[in-house]
Order: sequence, then structure tokens, then C-alpha cells
Amino acid sequence: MTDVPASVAAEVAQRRGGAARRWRLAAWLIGRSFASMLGLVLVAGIVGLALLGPWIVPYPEHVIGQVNLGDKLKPPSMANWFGTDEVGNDILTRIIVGARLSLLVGVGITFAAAAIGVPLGILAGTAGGRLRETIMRFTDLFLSVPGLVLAIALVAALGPGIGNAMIALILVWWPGYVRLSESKALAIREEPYIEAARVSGASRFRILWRHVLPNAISPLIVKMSMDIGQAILAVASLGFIGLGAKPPTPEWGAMISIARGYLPDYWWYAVFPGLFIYLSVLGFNLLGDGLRDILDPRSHRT
Amino acid sequence: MTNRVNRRHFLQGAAALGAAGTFAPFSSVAFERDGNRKILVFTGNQAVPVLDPHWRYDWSTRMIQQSVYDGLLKYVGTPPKIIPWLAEKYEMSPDGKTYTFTLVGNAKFHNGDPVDAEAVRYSFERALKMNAGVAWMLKAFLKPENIVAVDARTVKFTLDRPYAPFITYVPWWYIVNPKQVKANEVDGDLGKKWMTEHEAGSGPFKLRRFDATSLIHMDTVPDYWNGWPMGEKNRLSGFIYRIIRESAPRKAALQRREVDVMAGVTPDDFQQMEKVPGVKMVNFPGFTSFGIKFNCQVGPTADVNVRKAIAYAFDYDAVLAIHNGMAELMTSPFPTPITGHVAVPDMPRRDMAKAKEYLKKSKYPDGGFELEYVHVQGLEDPRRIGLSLLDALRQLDIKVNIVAQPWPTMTARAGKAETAPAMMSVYVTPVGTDPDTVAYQYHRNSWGLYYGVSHYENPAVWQLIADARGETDTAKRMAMYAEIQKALVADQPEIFCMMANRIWGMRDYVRDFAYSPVRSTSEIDPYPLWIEA
Amino acid sequence: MLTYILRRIGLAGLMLFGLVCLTFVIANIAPSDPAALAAGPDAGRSQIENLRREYGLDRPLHEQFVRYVTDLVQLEFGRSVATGRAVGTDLARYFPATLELCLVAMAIGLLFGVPLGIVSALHKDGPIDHVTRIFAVSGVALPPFWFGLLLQLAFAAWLGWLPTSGRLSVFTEPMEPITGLLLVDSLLAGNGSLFLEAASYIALPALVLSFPCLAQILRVNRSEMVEALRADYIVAARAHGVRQRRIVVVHALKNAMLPTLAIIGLRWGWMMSSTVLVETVFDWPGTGLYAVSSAIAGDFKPVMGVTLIVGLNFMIANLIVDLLYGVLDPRLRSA
Amino acid sequence: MTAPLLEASGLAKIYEVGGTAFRRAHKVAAVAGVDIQLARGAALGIVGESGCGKSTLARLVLRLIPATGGRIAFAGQDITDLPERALRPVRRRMQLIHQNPSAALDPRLTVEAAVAEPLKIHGVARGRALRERVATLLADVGLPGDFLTRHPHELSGGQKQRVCIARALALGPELLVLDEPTSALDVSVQAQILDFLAELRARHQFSYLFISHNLAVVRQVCERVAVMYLGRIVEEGPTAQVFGDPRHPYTRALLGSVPRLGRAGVDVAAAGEPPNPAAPPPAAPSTPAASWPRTAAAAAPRPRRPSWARTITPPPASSLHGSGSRRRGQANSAVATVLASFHCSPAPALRTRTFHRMGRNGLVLVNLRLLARSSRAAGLRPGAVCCPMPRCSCSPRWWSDGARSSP
Amino acid sequence: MTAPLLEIRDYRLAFDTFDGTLHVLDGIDMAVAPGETLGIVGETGCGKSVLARSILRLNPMPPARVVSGEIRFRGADVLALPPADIRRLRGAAVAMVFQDPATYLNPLLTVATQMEDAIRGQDAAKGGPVRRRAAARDVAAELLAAVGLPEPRRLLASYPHQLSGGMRQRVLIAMALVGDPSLLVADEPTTALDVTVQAQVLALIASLVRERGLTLILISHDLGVVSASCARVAVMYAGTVVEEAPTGPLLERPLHPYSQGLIAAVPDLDRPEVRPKGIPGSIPSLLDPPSGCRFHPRCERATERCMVEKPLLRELLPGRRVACHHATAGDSPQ
Repeated sequence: MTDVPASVAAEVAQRRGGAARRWRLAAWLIGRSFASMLGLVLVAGIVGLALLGPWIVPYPEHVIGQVNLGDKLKPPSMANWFGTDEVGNDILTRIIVGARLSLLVGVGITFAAAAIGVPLGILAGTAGGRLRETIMRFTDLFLSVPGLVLAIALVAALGPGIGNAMIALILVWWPGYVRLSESKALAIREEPYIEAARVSGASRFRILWRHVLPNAISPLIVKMSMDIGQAILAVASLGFIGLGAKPPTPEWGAMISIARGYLPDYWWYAVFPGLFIYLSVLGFNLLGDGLRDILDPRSHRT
Repeated sequence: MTNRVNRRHFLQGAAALGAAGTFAPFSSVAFERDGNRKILVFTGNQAVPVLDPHWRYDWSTRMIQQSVYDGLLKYVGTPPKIIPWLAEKYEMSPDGKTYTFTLVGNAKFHNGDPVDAEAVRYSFERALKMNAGVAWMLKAFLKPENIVAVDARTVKFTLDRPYAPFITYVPWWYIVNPKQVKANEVDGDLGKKWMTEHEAGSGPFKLRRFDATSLIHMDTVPDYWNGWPMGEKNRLSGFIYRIIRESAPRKAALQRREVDVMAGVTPDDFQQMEKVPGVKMVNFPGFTSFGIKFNCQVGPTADVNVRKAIAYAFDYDAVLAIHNGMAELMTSPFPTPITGHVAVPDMPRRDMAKAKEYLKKSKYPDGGFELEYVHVQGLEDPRRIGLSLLDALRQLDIKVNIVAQPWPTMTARAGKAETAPAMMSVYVTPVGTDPDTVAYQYHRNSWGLYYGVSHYENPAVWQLIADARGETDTAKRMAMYAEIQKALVADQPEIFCMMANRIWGMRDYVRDFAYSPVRSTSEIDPYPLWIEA
Repeated sequence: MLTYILRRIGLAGLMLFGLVCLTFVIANIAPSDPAALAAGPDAGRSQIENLRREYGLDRPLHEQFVRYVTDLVQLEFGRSVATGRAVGTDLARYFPATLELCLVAMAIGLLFGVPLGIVSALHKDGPIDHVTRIFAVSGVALPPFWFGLLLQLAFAAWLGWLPTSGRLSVFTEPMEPITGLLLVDSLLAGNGSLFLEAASYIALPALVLSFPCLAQILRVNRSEMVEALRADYIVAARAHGVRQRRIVVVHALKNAMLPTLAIIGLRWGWMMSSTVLVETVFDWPGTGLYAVSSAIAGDFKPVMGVTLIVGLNFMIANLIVDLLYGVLDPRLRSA
Repeated sequence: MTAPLLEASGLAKIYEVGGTAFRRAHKVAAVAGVDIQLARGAALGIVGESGCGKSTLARLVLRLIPATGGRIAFAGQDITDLPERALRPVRRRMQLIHQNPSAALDPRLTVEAAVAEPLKIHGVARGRALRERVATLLADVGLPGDFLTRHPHELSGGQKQRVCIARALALGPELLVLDEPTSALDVSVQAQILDFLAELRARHQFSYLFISHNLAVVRQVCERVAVMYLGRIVEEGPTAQVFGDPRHPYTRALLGSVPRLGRAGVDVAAAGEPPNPAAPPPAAPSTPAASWPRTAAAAAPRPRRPSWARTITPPPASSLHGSGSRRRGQANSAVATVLASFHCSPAPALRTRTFHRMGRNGLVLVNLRLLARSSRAAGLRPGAVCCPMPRCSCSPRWWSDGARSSP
Repeated sequence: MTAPLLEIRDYRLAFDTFDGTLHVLDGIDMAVAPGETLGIVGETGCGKSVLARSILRLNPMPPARVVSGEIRFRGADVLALPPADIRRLRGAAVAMVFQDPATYLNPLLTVATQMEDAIRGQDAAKGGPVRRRAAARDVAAELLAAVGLPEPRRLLASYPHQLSGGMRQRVLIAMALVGDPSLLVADEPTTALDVTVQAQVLALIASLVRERGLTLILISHDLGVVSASCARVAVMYAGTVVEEAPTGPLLERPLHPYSQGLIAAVPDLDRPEVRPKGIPGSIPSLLDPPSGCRFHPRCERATERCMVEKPLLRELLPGRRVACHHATAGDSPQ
């Protein structure tokens, strides 16, 4: 639908502007795409679970690590839809409460990484010279490190725990934001409207804050949406290796890690937490894809 | 060796070709053959990075060391007995300082060299000089120059002072061929580098293939000097140790008869596996004690009443439940098979009333503090026990922070009372049956080592421990240990928890599986094993 | 050209040094006692001190660092404290396995990703496109460790078609490594059954590892193809009567392959990194498993070694990709 | 006449570009010693083809890029080396109108915010006074008040250009530099804007530096015109005189090439194409004859085997500047980047291209990395690399061998 | 008049977009006789390029959609042709030259590859034997020589980026000649070129038309370019043809108010004293085009009728057709 000739399309956009249209367009683009809709639904679901988790779980007392060895490793049933784990806790309960942690961690890592990376990137992109060189070299260094290996080493060194896992992942995550915002800033600073602002006598900071940053924000939002999913996955990966949340905190990756020892007979223990990781990462990725469609100026042509 | 049946290759090839009709080709496979002899395949999760018997040991390493090397003596059976091996007999001088070993004359190294007194002397000297692995057992009592090869078949050891446990350690000191070692020495490294992946032993097996992290393949020595108990006809062709880290594939491998014996079965697996036809699950009372060591110097646990309270609040039944009943609660600080073990009458068992009572007596009558519980990263049982501890102490309003740490971090923390965690879960496998092995962890000299993490302080007990190891009168000695056991329970430097049963799974055609608790957790002795089918 | 390569290599050297610093810092922030690890659980104090001296752990940190770096220059990666083995030896043993795994995975990714991308682009916004889109996003979203476990359950435990884990059957006499890549070596040696066996063992882990890569290649290739197919020069080619297949397979695909190539370079590094998970699940004797087991044991020399090797690998891969760009894009060659 | 409002002497801009994997660094003289004088209230037109340096000249004059040589004086004050801070009051007095009004307006700012920005920066007005001032400015450029809350994409090209003009007028400048102000507009709108510009000048006594490739437009607007070729001014004089009686062969060729209404065919006065400033013909364009050798080349018999392949300048196909749909004129004005593109390493050209496309795939990171890396490798100022421009056709020039062999 | 080579009747094309349907072409009527040179002129968004592409069915469908009408080339309805026949048409009978030579050549393929592909593709479309690459290359070299490019052999081996803009456009023109077409559609062929190069390219096109007897449709926004190259001009506005006439008379006496405005807006290099005049207002939205005459909101002469009734193109003078209710034969702005 983006194949309308540019001349014709420019024509349309000109006439039909306005915030209302943009919202309608966004809704239309999302609604049009099954994938984006799915993403939205999944993300909404995860967010819902995270918000309501402790109040809707069937066995709230299982959250804090009760030991009911009499009920251990029960297959899925009406009482325990997803079965029970190795100490007799309801897996559904722990998965639901785990959503809160996963989401928090995903969002936390992403925002922290962006908070470090974006200012650095914009600075590098607009400053130039030795400052830029230093920032980018440093970024390159972190980018060339195998991320998961580095994170594992770090968590192993600092000791397992969700806090340390987050620190490790933030450390391997921020360079991506430097790269993205730097290049975006590089592109934007060549735009004539930046030159226009300079002609108006705007200071460097003003140009950064008022022109560069707002115009660089769209791809950042898309990246962040996708990164939340990837961060959830990364934390789960650390959890799987045994470097994630501390017991009794319910964490999806750690659950699979433990469940692995109970395969194949107690398959439900590994299958359900994995399914939730998959669905939430899928959700954020699809949503990111959808957001790109919305935020990409090219899609406005239609 | 060349006429091995390569049936598996063929079948796997077929599977890889995507022959959809070839359902489960692996299940049709029986034990491996080598010519008309059979190969026994054993699987466990732990690698064997270094084969050198004087450098290091752990269960998997020692299992291979035990197979390719011989010791002067050997542990067998349960309760463990020490039987003569390379030494046909030994004598102790009355002052308890001199031991004279007489070697069997017919033992030969794999390259044909005879196992003589010089080899024994060299081996002990090498171990002491390397000051690694087993060296700690005798280092404080035996100087290399005090080992003398009197003649070809006689070796004399002179200890600096009497040391009662001496004989119980000797089986772990393997004899290496000095000629081979010396021939492969580089820069005076005592052959360390070469010995990492090669053997110079006289044991029943010789090394065929050594792949530290995936597979070790040994062939039986046909004319082993000590013969083969199952008879030449049934003698195996060889023994393969296959390292499979994950338990699920390990189980699958046993089910599909890819392996014949597997170690590292969890109690939960046990029940599932028992139902598999053709699989035999065995479990034996263990020797490895699991304890939760308190920090007796710093923090709330420095207060003996707090320790007592926790010991009484602890849910011992949960521990048994975690092991599906395949564990035995400690009845004393010493594991049952230890010589001199006595059941201490008032071992704590779960009793919340008593727990609260003790807590009331402490400086923290209402709880309200948090304790760190540290276990080795990746170990499942201590984690679950931690969970049950957390659940149990909730009733005393004591919070538990379960922390998994890598081993070196734990040992580093254990080194000082200031950094030692409030509770540290520790498995201790005594290397011998002598009570000193267990008791000495509570001595002042053990402070700074991981098993001294409690920093337990009781000079009277320390004195008893020190005296007991030099005491040559067995009766007197045992009385001292009985007293030590009681005192330890009274001071409660740790929750003396349980001994988990040792579990193996095997195909039902495996014969003469010999258990001896003195071996480490999953370690087996491949020597008597054979396959009947 | 040569100066360019040299410059890149110099830059890579600088990065490697940075990596060394980084890993060294990480290895030393842990409050752990490597000597105690080296000595084993039963060791006494003197034994620990002995080892501390032997490993040079009693030296001040900066000295240790200098020593580590000088050793590295001589390609000495140090010794693992947990096993006492030389990390270099271990890496030489493990890396080919990882390399083989990654190469096969990458091949799968390319073999399926590119054609699927083309098909998807040609049916843009159609049902095929929607299915591939979900499929592609799934590839990125599927936790590799979980996916691996599921495949193990399905193909090894239940169907029994493929082996569960490992690189070869234990009974197979391994051949003397030529390249270290079993698939290649077995072919070189003309050992067909060994090749088939190796293939059956590598199939599942390679599939799991390739999936995200395949998905990403598919996504990039699709959108690049969509972009390329609507490019002016394609309109022109159509107007000039060039055949449709030729337009798709040559005119459009060649343009779409450039960004795909960049992805491959990036994914290569990512892949090396996620071997950590896949090798853990499939017990694949490679650097990933080596790194994880060492890290969990608190043994950092191997982790440092793996980080360096993987980082180096990533840099080399990117250099190759850059050079390939020059081959594909005439605009780069002109001079 | 009093002292000129703007005076530039010996103005030069030399870019150093290249120095990459694939080629050595080059020096490119975008502007090679230009003298201009602009009297108060006068309009000077600068004409020339793409790559001749006219837009670089505009930016030099405005001090948007630093000059490599020469002096610039504004209202008698030498501003060549004035630091940025001291320049600010001067900035109020000289403003720039861009070629493409769509790009010159920040897409995220409303018309009101865009016009108010210079006022805010210089603290001219705030609050209600500011609002009123903006409204007045908009009214001045002939836009109704309800435009205040609109975003640029809701306006037509002509309306956007009016907003740009309103913004430029906000600070009450004396000099307006107009860089192809109408080349992105349709002819019917162009006429409106030209009309309006004329009216403005009459009303406010502005001085115009008017840059265009469209000779007819320049002829309409300017009293004087300077013809630029290869970074130099080859002819300058009163418009009527230069266009009516061109002395320089290049001017003649230029004028002859323009298709006239109602006249079939055009004069193919010039053979070959404008030379690449990065690789100028051996004869420096200092003398009229040498500076426009194409006529000579056209006259001379073509060599039997011109080894043109050797002399084709091989820079990358596309300029690095701008966004997809820009047209020629725009590319003209981005001389800085265009020049860079002439000589930039292939790598950045490629990378930028990749980046652009990959942005859509969520893989921006890759490309950006490569982009930055390659631009560094190319030794380019970061600013010189922007995004890929498949459409922007600042094509490299080919200089025929025949021309080269001429005196 | 002989049978027209190309005939377009009541052709309506719409684009379906999010905002609604864009009525891009609204009832185009046009005929081109063999050998004729027709210029189509109009401002941005008037639909001239879309119209050009319609002739070869190059508009992507969807979003484009034919609402009504027919396009007949040599009597056959292009819109109804099966895909195979369309391919036979492309390049062989009708060739196109595009606006920006930089983007219409594949940057990664040599000129030779691109030309060979076109030649072989047309062989295949004709159903005859497909020439070998070497043979195709010979043909390509001849064509390059024919468009005035020196050393065609060496040029064939080069990539587009190694050529200048003018050379690229020549290459594109050569490619257009591959199938020996009878109709050449040039869509803004010189817009991306400098004025001196533009002159060369226009001269080349003129000579090709002359030498090969091509029929030419030249599309441009520049009246000057059109008037320099074409004998007849159609003026388009907002998707409709408002006037069609021989070039000279049209420029001298435009009949439609829009044509008048357009011509008056062009500054004349030779007559600086005549101030160009803009047309007030701006181009209407094609989403919701004005009723009746699409020009009426900007037209000084608009009446009630113009708002209601769509003016049809009618022949006012011999060879001159205009779509305006008010135009009369004696009408003239000056």
C-alpha cells in the first residue's frame, strides 16, 4: 500500500494532516495487520498479568516459596492447570507472578540502557571530533564482546540475582542505543531545518534538545519495544543457566532450568514457562514491528 | 579392536538420512561389543580434566584413577573394609610411627615394568612434592625422605609422630611407574603435564582414549596381575565413561541402552526409572553428610540459642521428602559408617515449641532478622533444602536469603568469619573411615578452610580432637570421639542434616555391582563389573 | 586495499586489548578464591598457598594483568584453575566444534532464509507473507534453550529419530582432526558413515541455533526484496522487457543481498554468543559450554579465553563481510 | 553608494575528502577564490550548474561553514573569524531561505513554534507578545491565522516556503540568502513566491543573495548576476548585460541550452558535461578560453580512440545527501556533501545506503555502526555523510579526453 | 488522419489509500498518431507520470485500480491483455525513458548485463530463439553507438556509477531502443540533468525520433522542454486533460484558463520585463476533487455551471481541443 507515487502521496499527506488522522492511521495500521494485533494483545496480556498477578493467582501462598512436598510434580489437572513443581508449588501461580518480574526486568533493562546510550549517542553524533571518537570506540568495544558470554561472566562474578543480571545486561545493551542515536543524530544534523535553526542563532544544546532528539525518537521507540522482548529473553537465558533470580522468586528462565532436570517425564514443568517467555517476547517483537509501521514516515504515504 | 561391530553408526546414518520408517533405531541397540567381548558404558555428569593421581581427585577422576592405577591397599564393600592390594601385608611399629609394607611380587605396570618398592617410594614422594590432590592427608606427618625402599618388595614409612588414620588414607595413594613419569618430565615438573592425559599405572584397565570432557575409554588388561573376579570368559573388553551433563539425556541414554550404568539419578528420577523395563535402580545408604554450617562468630548465629532454635525449626522430614525417602537423617555429627560413630540421644528434630523456646533465650527473642543461606551454584538439592529452610524459619520470623555461589567464591568467603555466610550448605565426604577425618573439621586448624566455615570455637573440643588423632589405643580413642560427637551436638555449629542415599541406574544385565560408601558420591569401582547376556 | 585491511586488523588489535582489559576486570571483581578452587575441597591451607604461588595469584593485580597480557601475546591463555588444564589447549579442542555448529547453522539460515524472504516479498501482504512474518518473529522470540529442549523431547526422547546430545556416539572412534570440523574431516577421509553420524548429531543443535538467524535473514531479505522490487531500476527493467524470474533472482536479489550480508556479519557474533545456551542444552563440546561451566564454577580464565576467541571471531567475520561487500558492490571497487 | 552590505574577497573552501581503503585523500576546491559585493537593497544572483560551488558560497557567506581562505565582511564588520557567540547578533541580520521548504521545517514543530523559534532564541519577545508577533509575521507572508497550529506536512509547498520566509523575517534581517528558493516548487507557485519576494524587497529594502540554476528566475529577480563555474565566478555584471551580451563562453553555452517557449529545439552549445570540481581540467579556469574548454572540445575533431575509460572519474553514483525524493536543485545546494560524495570512499556511500534501508528492518544498529565506521574510515567529517540518496542525482562528471587535450 | 497508434478513452484510474480513494486520472481521452510527437505537461500530482505508466501497465495494482476506460495500442486494449502479451508489449512496441537515470539503472549490474537481459528478455517474450549473451552484447554495443556513446564495448563493461548523468540517460535511451519500439514514452527525461546536458539529451531524442520514425510521448513539467521537442501538447490538471493543441498555437493562444495561467507563470529569459504571474490557490486534493470542472476553485472565470458540470474535451478549432465551458475560439489572454 505504500506504492502510491510519491508525488501523489505527498499531495494526500499535505491535505489530511492532523493528530486525529495520525491516530486513526495508527489504529488502522495496527488493525490491518494480524501480526500487530497479536502483538498488542500479547503485550496487553503480559502487562495485565504483571499488574494483577498477585491478586488473580490460584495459590498466592506459593509465590513466596512454600514447600508442599506432598504435591510435588503433579501433572496438569483442574486444581493445577499447569501442574506443580518440584516442591509442590502451582506452576501457573508462579508463572503469573513471574510475569511481573520479567516485565519489570525487561522494561528496566531497556530503559536503563536507553538512558545511558541515547544521550551518549546524540552527543557523539552531534559533537564530532575526539569526543565522538572516544565514545564510539568504547561502544565498539562493548559491541564486539559476545553479549551473553559477557553477561554470564559478569553475573558469575557478581553472584546470581536479578539485580546483578540486570546490571550485566544493561552493560551489554547500552551500546546499541549509542549506535542508533548517533547515526540518527548524524543524519538529522544534516537536515536543512537544523541549518535553519543555526541560522536563527540556536545554541548547540537547543538544537540537540529541540530538534535532534525529538526527530530521533521514533526508531528509538521501535527499538525499545523490541528490546523489552529481547531483554526478557536474555534474563530468562541467564536464569536458565542458573544465574538469574534467587529462589524463591519465580522466574521463567530459572523454572525451565530446574525443570530441565525433570524432563522428559515431567514435561509440563519446562513447557509452560517456556511458552510464556515465547509469547511475551513474540508480543513485544510484533508490537515493535507494528510500531515501526506506524512511526515510519514512509507508511504515512498511504 | 578392528573388528568392532559398527552397528550404531549404521543405524544413526540411516536415521540421519531421514528414513521416516526407522523408528527409534537406538532402542534396538544392546550393549556394545568389541569382538566377542563386551564393553560396559557408564555415564555421569562430571568431566575428568586431569588424570594425574597425585594432582587432583574428585569422584569421576578417582574412578578412572582407581581403574588404571593400583594402591597399596584398597577399600571394598560396605561397611568399607581395607584389603591388601599391591601390598600383600603391612605392619605398624608399636609406637605407631613406622609402617612397613610388603609388596606382592607379581604386579606389573602396563608397559611391563614390575611394580617394586622404588615405584612405591617414588609415588609417595611425588605426591608429597606436588603438594596437591591427596598430599594434604599425610603431609603434616610424613616427609619424603622418611619413605625408604628397603628392598624390591619392602617399603618403610616413618611418620613424624603417631597418626592413627594413616592406614585409612593409604588406599588413595596410587602407585605410578617412575620410569615412565621420569621419561616424560618437562622442566622438572614431575611429569605433571604428561600425566594430565596419560597414565603410568598397573591397574586393571589401561587408557585407550582420553577426552577430558566427553569420553574416556579404557581397555581391560587381559593378564592383570590380580586376575579378574568374573573369570576370563566374562571379562569385559573395556569400560567407557561417557560424560553427559544433563540428566534428561542421561536417562534417555540408559533407557535406550546407549549406556549400561548411569550415575547422578535424582530421587525423583528414581521412581520414574524404576518402571522402565530392563532397568534396575539401586540405592545404598550414603556416606556423604549434608550439613548446614552456621557462622559461629559473627551475626545472630554466633548465639548458640539461635543455632539451636534453627536446628529445631528445621524440617527434617522435608529433607527426607525431597529425597523421596532415600536419605537417612544424621544421628550424630559423624556419618554412620565412620568408625566410632555413636547415635547422640538428643539430636534435634523438628519441634517448633523447642525452637521458639531457644529463640526466646537468645538475644533475638522474636526473630526479625535475615540470614544468608549459601549453596553451590547449580546444585539442586541444597537449593530445595534452602527452600524448605526458608519455609520453616518463616515461623520464627527469620528470613532466609538463598544465595547460589560458585565454589571459589564460597571458599573465599568461608576463609574469614567476617565474610562467612550465616549458613552455608556443605557436603562432606570423608575420604576414609577414620573418625578424625570428620572430627578435624571442627578443629581450630580448619578455620580458613571451607569446612571450617563455622569458625567453631570450643578449646576443649579442639584439645580432644588433637589428642584423639595421636592416640594409638583404639578403645580410648573411640571414647574420645563419642565425647566429641556429643559436644558438637550441644554446641550445634551446624545442622547435622542427613546422608542422601547413593543412587545408580543400570541395565539388568549388569553383574557384580559392588558398592562401597567410602567412595565419593557417584564413584563406582569398574573392576568387578561384567555383563551377562 | 591492503592498507585498509591492515588498518582494520590494527583496530581489531586495539579492540582485543580492550576486551582483555574488560574480561580481566570482570574476572577480578568476584570475591572468589581461585586457589582454593584449584586445590580441591579437601586441600589444606599450605596446599592452597602453594597453588596460589604457582598460579601467580599472590601477585598484585597489575602484575597479574601484565603477565596475562604477555602470555596472551605468546598465545598462552593461562591455565584453568578448576581443572589445571591449559586454556589454550582446551580452546583448540572446543573451538572447532563451535565453529562447525555455527557454520552449519549459518548455512541453514541462508539456505532457507533467503528463498523464504524472496517468496514472502513476492507475496507481500498475502497469506504467505503473514505466515512467514509470524514465523520470522517467532525465530527471534523463541528461547533457544527452550526450543532445544522441546526438539530433544520430540525428536530424541519420543520419536527417537535423532540422538539427544553430544557430537558423536561414544562408541565411535574419533578420527584424527584435520580441520577439526567433523563433517569436513569425515568427508575428506571419505568416511561416509562418520559423516552421517556427525550430521545426525549436529542436526538439532544447528537447527536451534540457526532459527533466529534464519528468521532475521528472512526478515531482512524480505523487506530488502520488497524495497528492491519497487525500486526504479526494477520498474525500468520491467519496462524494458526483462524476464520476471531474471528480475527477481538477479536484478532485485543482488541488491537485497547487501544488507543481508551485513546481518550475517552481525548474526555471526550473536550466534557465537548464543552457543552458550544451545551447547548447554545439547551438551555440545564447544566453547559455549566450556564458558558456561567454567563461569558457574567460578573459573574465569576459560571465560576470558572464550570471550577473546569469540570477540576475535566476530571481528574477523565483520572484516570478511566488509570485503564481501566490495565483491558484491562495484561502487566499492572503483578506484 | 555606501559601503556594501556584504563583501567577500578571495573566498575559498577546500574540502579534504577521501583517504580510505580504496583511494587517497583529495583536496577539492568547492569555492576557489570568489569576490562578491552586495550593496544594501540590491539583489545579486549567482547562477551555475550543479557542483559549481554556488551553495557552498552561500553557506560560507553565512558563516555556516568555515572558510578555508578569504575574508567576509558584513556591514563593514569582518566576520570571517568571529567566534560563534559574537556571531549571534550578526546572525539576526542575515537569514537563509532553503531550497526545499519541506526539509527546512522541523516536521515536529507547528508553524507557530517554527516561526517563534528565532524570536525565542534571541529573546525578542515572549508570551502574548510573542504570539502576536508570530501572527503578524504570518499575516505578512500572506498566511491565514489558522495556520498557526498546523504542522508542516499539512501545508502545500508554497505555503511551507512562506512559513520559511516568515521565520527568516522574524528577526528583521538585512540580508536574505536565497538558495534556490523556488526550484522545489511548481511553476505556478514559483511565480507567486517570486512575486512575493519582489514585494518584500520593495517593502523592507532587503538585500538578496539569490542562488539559482534557473536563469530566467534570476533574470526576473536580480539586478546583477554572477556566473559560477568550477568554484569561480567567470562572469559578473548587470543582469541585462550578462544575459543580453554574454562574454564568457560558458555563459553563452548556458544561455543557449535553456529551452525557450515557442522555439523548437535547443542549442547544443556545449559538448560533454560540466567537469568534476574534484578533478578539474588541467587548464585552470582563469582565462575565459581555458575555463570553458568544452566549446573548444566540441569544435575539435574527436580523437580516434579517446581513452575515456581512463578519464572517467569514478566516484560513487549518488550523493550522500538528503532524503529520497530530492531533486536536482536540492542536491546542488548541498554542495558540501555532494563534494564529499565525489570523493568519499565507496564504503560510506554503500553503508549509508544500507543504513537507510535497514532502518526499516529494525536493524538500524548494524547499519549505523557500519555507517559511522565507514565514514570514519573514509576520513569524512561526520557531517558529510548523511543518508543515502538513491534518487539524488548529483552525478559525477565526466570529462572527455577530447576536452582535456585542448589548450 | 491515420489510425492512431495509441488511443486512450475515458480512462479513469484510482488509488485506494487509507484516507480514501485518490481519483488520480479522471476520464483521459487522448490519441497519438504514428510518427507524432506529443508532449504532456502539467504540475506536480496532475497524474502525467501515472498516465505514462498506465500505457505499459506499470502502476502497481493494488493500490492502483482501473475504474473505467480503455487504452488501445494498435487497436488492442492494453488493459485487457494477458500478462504474457503485456510483456511482449513492454520494450518491444512501447519503450520508456525515465526521469532519473541514476536510479533507473541497477547499480550492481554492468551496463552489459542490463542490456543483455533486456535483449534476451524480449527475445523470450517474442517466443523466438533467445540470443546468446555474446550476440546480445553485439546488439547492445550497436545501440550504444547509436545514441552517440563512444567506445561502446568498454562502456558495456562498466557499472552505472562510473558514468555521468548524461551518459546514463543515453544508456537508458539505448535500452529503450532494444526492442525497436514504435512508441517512446519519455517521462521527465531531463529533469534530473543540468541544463547543458538537458540540451544534449533533448537533441538526441529529437534525432532518434527523426531517424527511426518513432512516435514520442514526452512528459515534463517544463513547458520549455515540451515546446522544444513536441509538435503537439496536452496540458493536464488534476487528473484531467484540460487542453490539447499543436505547440505553437497553444503557446501563443492558450484557450483553457489553466493553460493560460501556466504559460503566464513561466518567467521568460528573453523578456524579463514580463512579470510571471502565479495562479492563485493550490492544486486540489485528489481524494475529494472539486466537483464539475476541477479547476474551478482557482479559475477567475468560474461560474455556477463549472461547479456542477464537468467540461468535456471538445474540439474548438481544428486540432485544438479544450475542456472548458467558457473557452471560445476567439479567446486569448493577450
